[in-house]
Amino acid sequence: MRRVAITHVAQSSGAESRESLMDFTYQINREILDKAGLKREDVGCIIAGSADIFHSGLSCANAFDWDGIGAFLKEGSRAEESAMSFIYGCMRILSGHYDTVLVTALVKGSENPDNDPITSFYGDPFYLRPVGINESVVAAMQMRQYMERYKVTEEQCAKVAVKNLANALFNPYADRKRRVSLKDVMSSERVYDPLKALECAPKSDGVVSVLLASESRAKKLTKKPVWFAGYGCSMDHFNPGDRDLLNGQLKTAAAAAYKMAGVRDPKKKIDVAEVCEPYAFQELLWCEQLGFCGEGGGGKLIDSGATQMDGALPVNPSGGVLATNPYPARGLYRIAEAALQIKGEAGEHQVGKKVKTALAHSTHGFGGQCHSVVILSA
Amino acid sequence: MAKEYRTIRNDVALPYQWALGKTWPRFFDGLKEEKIRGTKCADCGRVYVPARTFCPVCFTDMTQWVDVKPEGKIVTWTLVREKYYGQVKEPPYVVALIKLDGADCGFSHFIGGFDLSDAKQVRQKLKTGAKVKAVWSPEKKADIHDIVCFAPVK
Amino acid sequence: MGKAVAIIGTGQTKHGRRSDVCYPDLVKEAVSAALMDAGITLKDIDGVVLGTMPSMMEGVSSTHFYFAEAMGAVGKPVMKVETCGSTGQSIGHCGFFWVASGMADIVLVVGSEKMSEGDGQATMTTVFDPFFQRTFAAGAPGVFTMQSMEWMYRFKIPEEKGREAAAMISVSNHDNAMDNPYAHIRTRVTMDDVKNARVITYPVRLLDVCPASDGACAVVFASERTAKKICKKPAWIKGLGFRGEEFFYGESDKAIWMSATEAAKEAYQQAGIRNPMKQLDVAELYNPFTYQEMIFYECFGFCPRGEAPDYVLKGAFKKGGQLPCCPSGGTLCTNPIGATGLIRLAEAALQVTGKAGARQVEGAKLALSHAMGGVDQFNAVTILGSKL
Amino acid sequence: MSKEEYRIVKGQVMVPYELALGRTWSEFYDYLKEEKIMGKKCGKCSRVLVPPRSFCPRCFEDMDEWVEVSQEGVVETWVYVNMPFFAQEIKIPFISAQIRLDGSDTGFIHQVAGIDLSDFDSVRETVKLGGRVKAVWSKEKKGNILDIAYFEPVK
Repeated sequence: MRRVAITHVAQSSGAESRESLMDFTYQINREILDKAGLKREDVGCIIAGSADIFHSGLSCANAFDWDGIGAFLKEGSRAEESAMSFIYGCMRILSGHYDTVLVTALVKGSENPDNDPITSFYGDPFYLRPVGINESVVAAMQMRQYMERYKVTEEQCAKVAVKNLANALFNPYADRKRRVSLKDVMSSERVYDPLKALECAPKSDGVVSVLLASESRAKKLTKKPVWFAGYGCSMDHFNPGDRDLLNGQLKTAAAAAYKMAGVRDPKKKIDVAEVCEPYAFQELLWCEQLGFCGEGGGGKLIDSGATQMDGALPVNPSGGVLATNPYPARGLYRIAEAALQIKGEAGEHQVGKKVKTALAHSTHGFGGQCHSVVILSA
Repeated sequence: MAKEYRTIRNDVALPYQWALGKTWPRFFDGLKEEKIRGTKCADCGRVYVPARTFCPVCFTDMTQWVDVKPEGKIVTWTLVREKYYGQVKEPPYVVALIKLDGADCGFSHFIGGFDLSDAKQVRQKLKTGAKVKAVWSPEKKADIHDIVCFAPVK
Repeated sequence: MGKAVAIIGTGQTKHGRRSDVCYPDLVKEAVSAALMDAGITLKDIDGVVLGTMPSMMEGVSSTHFYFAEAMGAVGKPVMKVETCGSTGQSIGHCGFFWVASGMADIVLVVGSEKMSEGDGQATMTTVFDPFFQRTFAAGAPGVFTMQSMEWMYRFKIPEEKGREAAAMISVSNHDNAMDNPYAHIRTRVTMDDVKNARVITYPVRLLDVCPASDGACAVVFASERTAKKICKKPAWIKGLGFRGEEFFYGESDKAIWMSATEAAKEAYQQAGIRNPMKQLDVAELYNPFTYQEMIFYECFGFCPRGEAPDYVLKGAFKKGGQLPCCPSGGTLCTNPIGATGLIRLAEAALQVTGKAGARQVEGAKLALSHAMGGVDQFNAVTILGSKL
Repeated sequence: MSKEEYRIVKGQVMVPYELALGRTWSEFYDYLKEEKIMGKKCGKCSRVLVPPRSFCPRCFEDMDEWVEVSQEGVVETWVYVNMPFFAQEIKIPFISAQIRLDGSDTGFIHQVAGIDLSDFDSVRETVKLGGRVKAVWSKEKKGNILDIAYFEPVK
């Protein structure tokens, strides 16, 4: 099999931008091409990651995206979620048809309504939407089950927000920058009881690009290629009532990714993880399902300090989605951050240990209906 | 202007007419008669509510109709206090997954019929596994709101 | 070119106004048909690709969630790929690359639309930017009329001649649809019917325009090894290309239409096609408007620029002509947008495998399929062949 | 069962967005207020783009040079719109046109008006492909594209 590497990464801040969406996109893709010393013409193919409903009311998102990503008269496509865009980019190179692919995900949350009304449109118009189902509602129901079934405490869930927002202070690209205490989180508004306001991700802007290259090309483009080692994705049932919300498809997605990457013991092998946690407790649940601890062990995991920036298995040193949530782009942000950790270029939020293998995770849909896991290696 | 830089409003408002297909009208007609109808899979034996045309697990057609009880147990719930654009109703309200007696999956609906203004009291009252039963709307339109909500059974 | 990939099965719904089914059930109808055609079950599928028009079309967003079961994707990896009207071809391309990458052996590709549930023209209007152009947008017909007028003016095509040729295209597409059991519009029309039909946007009349359809299509892609093992007559993917132009209408020349020209050029190069008119046996173009079909003939090198009407009037693209186009009745008679480009691909696969029934072009071995999207912004082409 | 008997549910979806214009487009609208149509010129390919961009989509380079283009131009193509659409902004019938303003290298989309639009045949006599049109300004400027009220045929 051919190999694919991430050679370069560029990302915008998650804070509100006053640029038009088109210019906002252009600036990041201009930056990544400059970093790589490439011209637009040199890139084999460009894949966008954007979702119509999160796209400022401009439908057929790729139409508006096309100029800013630099795809005029180029081969290209678009996937609706950015981890999917990344995988599609890898496929294009693995197929042998392309040596370089630019993958760009973009959104301006500041131009969109809140995420809750938007995600309510995931629901069918007959059963789920009319009874107020949206992503936060299902997450809150999932959290209650999680705490009851495994005796994980509200404080343990809240600690995730404390940790990730602290990490975000060292990430120049983070949106929500504010040191919060456990008390702050616990006393923040119970927006979807038991979910509290500081346990829910904000709505951010964000453009992020990664340049992918085949092995021979990557070695010419950079001294530190980050290799794509494994991938898994799995879709769950649509109706939350048809599933066990605590036993979804992340295990399946992770197993596929670990198998492809040859990871037998994720606890030992994974040096750092960027996990998609739009709701604080989800980081704990996802960590269990990624095999970082046993079933129901998420509470103890956060208590142990292992997932702190200087811990044995740092999770979300970037501050994660709780700090920065450019919804359809957040998956590619996780991948980009994981790549930066391997390159040793994460700056102030570079983790203490040496990173050889990193995991990036993305999820979207009610209660994590769809999960993607990507393994990167040095 | 609310923002300190120049913007334009871009409201997307569109009309729809969604087809219910062959299975769902029968389910909604059931609600009109204060019955909750599910379909049973001949292969795996699971009963699904709302009814479906095919089994989501086995991918085979379901033709057998089964009435389930208009009461069941709370699987999980949340008290919604957040306000947002286009919300289905004014907070506070409770959304829950309810396992109806005779069904093999969770059913999403509201829980109500008591004072929701105090979150602490709501938490004391609503426990996972607690029994609830359907409160029917006096006026029926053959849609999901024919059930107003589920109320705790004393 | 890398690993070979084949299409081993296709399935379509009966297209039209399908108020008899809810949206997920419509999708399942196509998926079940494709599985049966390929002789496989859901267990054999390694991944699923879905594409539709934007969420505004039917008012449910991110439908890969809603269709999880209908497309048999539970427990499987999913890709949601969308490029406006060219979605149907783009998801086919994704299916191709997924298998060609070696990360999957069999991939199911699903495209769907249920246009009767939304307002198609209003949805299309939201593709235009709200800064400069939406104010003047008149849905798809407005744009395609502007393009057709520009093209006729550029190449000095007399209005009468253009009208005559466009009418002939409408008549032959409608005739062809009579042979296609899945087609939405199945009525014969005469030249006079077309020429006297109600004006939509002059000179485009009602019978120059596609319908708004409900429908779904599913196509199964497989690796060379598997295709040879389980399929008697696979359709091999010989070449593919996708190109897009600038977003703002008017920035690039739509009478020459670089995206269409370059997408075909790319696909031809991969497929080793130098003389498309001679080498291709059949073409399934994405032709929502009769006049526009002629521009495609020119972009795809079927005839010199400005001469498409002459070729049409000679009958070059009719059934039995030099290069039969849209034997299925085309987009002009069936247009569930998210599925339409994939239907073109499925129809091309049926043609090169001799499975197209009454619409079969005798002995077809090499076929072109195509889709167009955005405000005349995107074009995608896939070439299929009967031989590896 | 006849088709009418199939049940449908009617509904509306309304999603509000608010978009940033960014610097380039804000300035373009400011110029419109002064009754100037400004484009941006690419330093590399020398094309002048109207509406302006902060970057050239083909060369993918920043565009810094503002250039005023003529308020007159040539009709490259047009369409007579006489069918109603949901949420249409302009009352039908209207003419949507692609106009190549003198001094620019792109087609500019706007409307042609200022003539009797009720009779299509007489419209065809007045509005011609390749014909010249010029901008007519709105008295009241709102900072949107209709600050140019319309383009009218040059006699």
